[in-house]
Amino acid sequence: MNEKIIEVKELKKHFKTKSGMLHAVDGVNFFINRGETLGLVGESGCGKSTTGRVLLRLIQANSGEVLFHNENILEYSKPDMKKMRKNMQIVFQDPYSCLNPRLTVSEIIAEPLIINKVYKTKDELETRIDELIGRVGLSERLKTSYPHELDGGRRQRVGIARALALNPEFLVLDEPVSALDVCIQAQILNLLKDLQKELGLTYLFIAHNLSVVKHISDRIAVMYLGQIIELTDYKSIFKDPLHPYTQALLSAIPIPKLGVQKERLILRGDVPSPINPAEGCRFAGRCDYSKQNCFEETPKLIESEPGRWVACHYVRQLEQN
Amino acid sequence: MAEKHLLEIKNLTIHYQTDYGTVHAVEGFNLEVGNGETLGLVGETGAGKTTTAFGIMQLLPEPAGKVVAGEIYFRGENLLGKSKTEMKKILGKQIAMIFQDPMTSLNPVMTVGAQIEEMIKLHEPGTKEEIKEKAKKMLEVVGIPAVRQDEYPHQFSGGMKQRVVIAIALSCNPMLLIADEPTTALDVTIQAQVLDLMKKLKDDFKTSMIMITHDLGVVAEICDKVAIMYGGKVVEYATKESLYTKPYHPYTVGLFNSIPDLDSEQDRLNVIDGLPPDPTDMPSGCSFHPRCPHKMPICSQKSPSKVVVGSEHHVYCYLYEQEGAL
Amino acid sequence: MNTVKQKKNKKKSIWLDVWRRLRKNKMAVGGLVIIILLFLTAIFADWIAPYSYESQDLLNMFQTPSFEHWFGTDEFGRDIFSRIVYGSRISLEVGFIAVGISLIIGGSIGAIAGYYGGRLENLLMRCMDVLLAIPEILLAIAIVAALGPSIANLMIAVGISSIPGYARLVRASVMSIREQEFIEAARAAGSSDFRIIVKHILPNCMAPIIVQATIGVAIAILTAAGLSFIGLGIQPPTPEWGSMLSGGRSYIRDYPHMTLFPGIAMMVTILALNLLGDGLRDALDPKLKN
Amino acid sequence: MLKYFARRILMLIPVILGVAFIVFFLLYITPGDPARIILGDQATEESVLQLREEMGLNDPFFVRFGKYAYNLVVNQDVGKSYVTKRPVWDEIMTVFPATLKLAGSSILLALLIGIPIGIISAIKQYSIFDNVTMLFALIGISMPVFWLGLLLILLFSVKLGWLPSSGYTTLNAMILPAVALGAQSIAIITRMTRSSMLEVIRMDYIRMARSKGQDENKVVFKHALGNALIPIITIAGLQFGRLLGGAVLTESIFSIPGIGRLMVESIKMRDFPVVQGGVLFVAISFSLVNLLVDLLYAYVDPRIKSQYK
Repeated sequence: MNEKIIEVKELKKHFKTKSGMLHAVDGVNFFINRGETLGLVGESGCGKSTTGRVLLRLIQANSGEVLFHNENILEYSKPDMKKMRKNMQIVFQDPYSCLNPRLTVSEIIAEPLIINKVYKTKDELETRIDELIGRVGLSERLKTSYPHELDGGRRQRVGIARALALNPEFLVLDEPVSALDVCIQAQILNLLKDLQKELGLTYLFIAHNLSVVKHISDRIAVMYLGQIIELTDYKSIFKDPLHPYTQALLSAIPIPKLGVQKERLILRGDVPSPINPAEGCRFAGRCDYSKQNCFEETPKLIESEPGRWVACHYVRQLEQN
Repeated sequence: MAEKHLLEIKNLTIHYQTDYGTVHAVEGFNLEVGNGETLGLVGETGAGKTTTAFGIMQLLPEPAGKVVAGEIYFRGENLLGKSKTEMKKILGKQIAMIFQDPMTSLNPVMTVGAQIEEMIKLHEPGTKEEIKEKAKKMLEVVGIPAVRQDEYPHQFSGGMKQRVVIAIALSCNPMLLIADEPTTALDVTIQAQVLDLMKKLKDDFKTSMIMITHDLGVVAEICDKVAIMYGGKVVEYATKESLYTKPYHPYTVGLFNSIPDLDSEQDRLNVIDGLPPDPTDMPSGCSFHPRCPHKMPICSQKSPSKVVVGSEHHVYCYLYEQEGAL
Repeated sequence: MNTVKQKKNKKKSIWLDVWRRLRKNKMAVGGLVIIILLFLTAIFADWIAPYSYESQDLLNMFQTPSFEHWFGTDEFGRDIFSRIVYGSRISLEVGFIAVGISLIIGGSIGAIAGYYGGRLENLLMRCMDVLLAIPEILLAIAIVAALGPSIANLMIAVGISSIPGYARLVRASVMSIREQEFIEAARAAGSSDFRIIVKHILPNCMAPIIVQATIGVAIAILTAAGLSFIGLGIQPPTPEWGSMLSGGRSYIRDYPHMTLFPGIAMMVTILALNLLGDGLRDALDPKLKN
Repeated sequence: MLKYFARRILMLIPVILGVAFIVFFLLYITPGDPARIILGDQATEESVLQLREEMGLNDPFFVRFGKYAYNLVVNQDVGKSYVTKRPVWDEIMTVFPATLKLAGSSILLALLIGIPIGIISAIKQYSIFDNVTMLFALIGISMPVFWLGLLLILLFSVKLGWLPSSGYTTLNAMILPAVALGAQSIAIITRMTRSSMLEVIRMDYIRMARSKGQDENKVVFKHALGNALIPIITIAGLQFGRLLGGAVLTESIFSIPGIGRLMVESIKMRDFPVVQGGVLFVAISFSLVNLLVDLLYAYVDPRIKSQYK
């Protein structure tokens, strides 16, 4: 049952900028089992979206491995990769820029099918498009509409239908609901969950907010400045977060209930720049518990308790300075 | 009687003229804000929250946006009857505003110090040194070292920019602060910083506040009263305690259900079906009726009137009209 | 009711949408009508013009406008109206073909530079910078001087001189589209570069290019007429508005009609193109869509 | 910042060499034998051949260009006129003041008229003033320089006799050419100012300034104009370059001995060194104006300033 569909090892992506090397993804490791959802959470600029894109080779990685069914796809040739792409697709964040404004809904959904020459006849193609449109809960009359005639939620459904067209096993969901209103957000989250159950999909769900991934993830990875600092099953991370950053992230969520306002952990300052980051724990500068060696030695992501991975020198022994 | 509230809005109606027809952004909007109170104005995109704020400030985009009907009483005086010159004295000094996107609400070619000083100079004139001192003090109040006053907005991060905007808004000690989604554009941890700061400052400055937001969590954190807005109207109004204990309006209930609960296990979220109404083509009667699970025939015919369901808690919904009659 | 409306609009394309918005703009429609009329004039010049453009009538020199000669005659007694009618052929030809040349060459350079980026882009754009450093009309003068005065050379000269402008425009729009997520979606589906450029990038770059090309035709007509005016463009007796102006210049004190009418013809043409260009810009502007 | 501009000036060198190459190539393929031009029609075939040899005209193209480029870069020498035998540089310097005066007064006119009118048009968008202004601006753009010049002469010199139809030395004489040449720039700058202001006026920080209770005039001039200036400066810089080149036609109409007329006459007489030097000179001036524009950016926009490192 616990078959690893995708495994990422020491993945790195650095961008050259005017002011130095931007360490967008800096040695990331994780795996996702079949039918599982891994939530990847972090604030803007932490490298979570880059991770998703490097995984699909939309951006070329600098080093590391991406194993899909135990084969490193980063070493695939172009034609091999094209075949492989059918198995892994992506849903984007921005419901406005993710659809070509010059194509109709059915043309957009047909694109991947046409590119990969899946169907020989037009009828087969049409049947498949109709099926997809129904699957994501769009009404058939929208087939000939253009994206600008649809609202954000419907556009996102079109994006999901396009991603599903090739029957992928694995989907990267890059903040698919963060641009939507609360009610629409809930509709799309439910849809994604239903699709996963029906089609046996595996998800990497990227989000900037823990509360969104809670509902849909089996395990959650928290990213900070290009590195994963905690990776745990979704229950533990909410009940008993281990890394001080996770604790702060969790406590920052405003809770819509009375009398639950606990003591807030307010972080000092802003997220430091990912350009030429200093040695040591990336979070040390904002951490209330940091000690001398936090600034000198980068903590590794280790399994501190069964199934719970943390990158902190002082797991379970945090004392305020 | 009007003196009882700092701000009292009656039957406010604001329309926009566009190529696609008249947008009924705000329609028969009623609201009161008491002295020292913080009111959360909650609704989805397009519910008319921001338009209401601009309506109060009389900053609607001209000539498209117009207040078609209604009154806005601020300290007992109708703002809509004020001349432009009179309004200028009220804006900034008595009513100040914080905008949603800190990236665009500061002038990129002026130093942040100059932008704070501008506000002080307008309403609390003094010598150059006094004004400068005051601006420095305001920067420190919001947690920015005063030495940064000569820097330009692009040298600040998003959270810092929003702090500057808060410093500007509070620099003349306004009686009413309208904050339009002040934390939406920020990251979660920065959002917590800014919310924390606002909570502290509104007490220090004893300012009344209208907190426009779509996040019921933010409301729980900072507000005393809540108004839920849907389709340009307030559909439910209550104290925070009353609303979070028992929401009445089906829309409010749906809104609460759409939020993932961090403490409990749930497989599916209970969602409100359908989409918010098209503001150029509002449904008749109660604008929520096409999505309402408790729809009755009358809902599509006539707008519901106010039903008092508790002390300081009222709702506009036919479900409770009979209860009230009983 | 809504569904009925939706079905009726079934085959509605983006361009129909643009046309609907353009139609609302009276000025732009006016421009379009003038341009269509000009085209008809150019095509049917043989039927429209009452006289031949080169037949001289030395008995009727310098005639002021009259019933026989609507716009009067010139220093050789040639009918000015007929010459203007035939002149529309040259102007439209030069304008559209010159823009075609610069659009095809400049557009390809811009699209390649914008899509591939890197060193290739650097090289191409530095070349464009060199061309841009020479003011358009000077470059056109130098080219036409080198190639010799003829209609074809005039088109080439005007066309080449405006290549860098189109290259920059196309590059900028390609670069902005390239960053959009739907391009990544196409790539994720295994789409080839060629398909991405043709199917996804170019159709979305069309708006600014169409606008620029419309206004570019006006600029090309102006530049070509300017060259002819200083004697480097089309040579007599071919009727060209610029050289007609130049010819009438010496007689401006006594026979201003010789400069008035060709000038009006030129201005109306260019005004019409600019009106249409402005109208298209508004109609194509995606900002107004929502 | 100084370093940035030093680098920019160095980067001009390849551009100038590129321009030199293009013009050199164009003149290379232009029909006409320089030796024959210098010696005149009466010269013998022999002496022409001899001169060709002396001038290196028989060398391959790249050798000739190499020599030219070497002289240009190392000695800053662009040769002598075939016709007057004077150094090209002197020829250009004699006529350049007239062109500079003409282009300068045109751009000044364009800025002084275009910016204020553009601002008013933007503030009163869709008013009668705005509509009339925009119509005139469109006509201004569509007006061929040479036709407008002729019309101005017809009206103000021939019919009314108010202003001279040629010359450039007196202020009176400058009015017509400056207006003719500047009309299009006025129209373009007016339109640019208007659209740029309209764009800026929609921004949040303008609303923010209003929400402070700031005076509307101050909102427009202090907050909006400061931000709207960037595209206006850009277009003004481009216009100035266009005016330097566009002066060709105006100078011809108003008989002003400027660089444009010099070039046209040199082309007609096949005086290649002058054409070559003239184009180079205009290209250098244009590039320097663009550099100046970039300097101005830093002055009006702190964001751009921080990039100049």
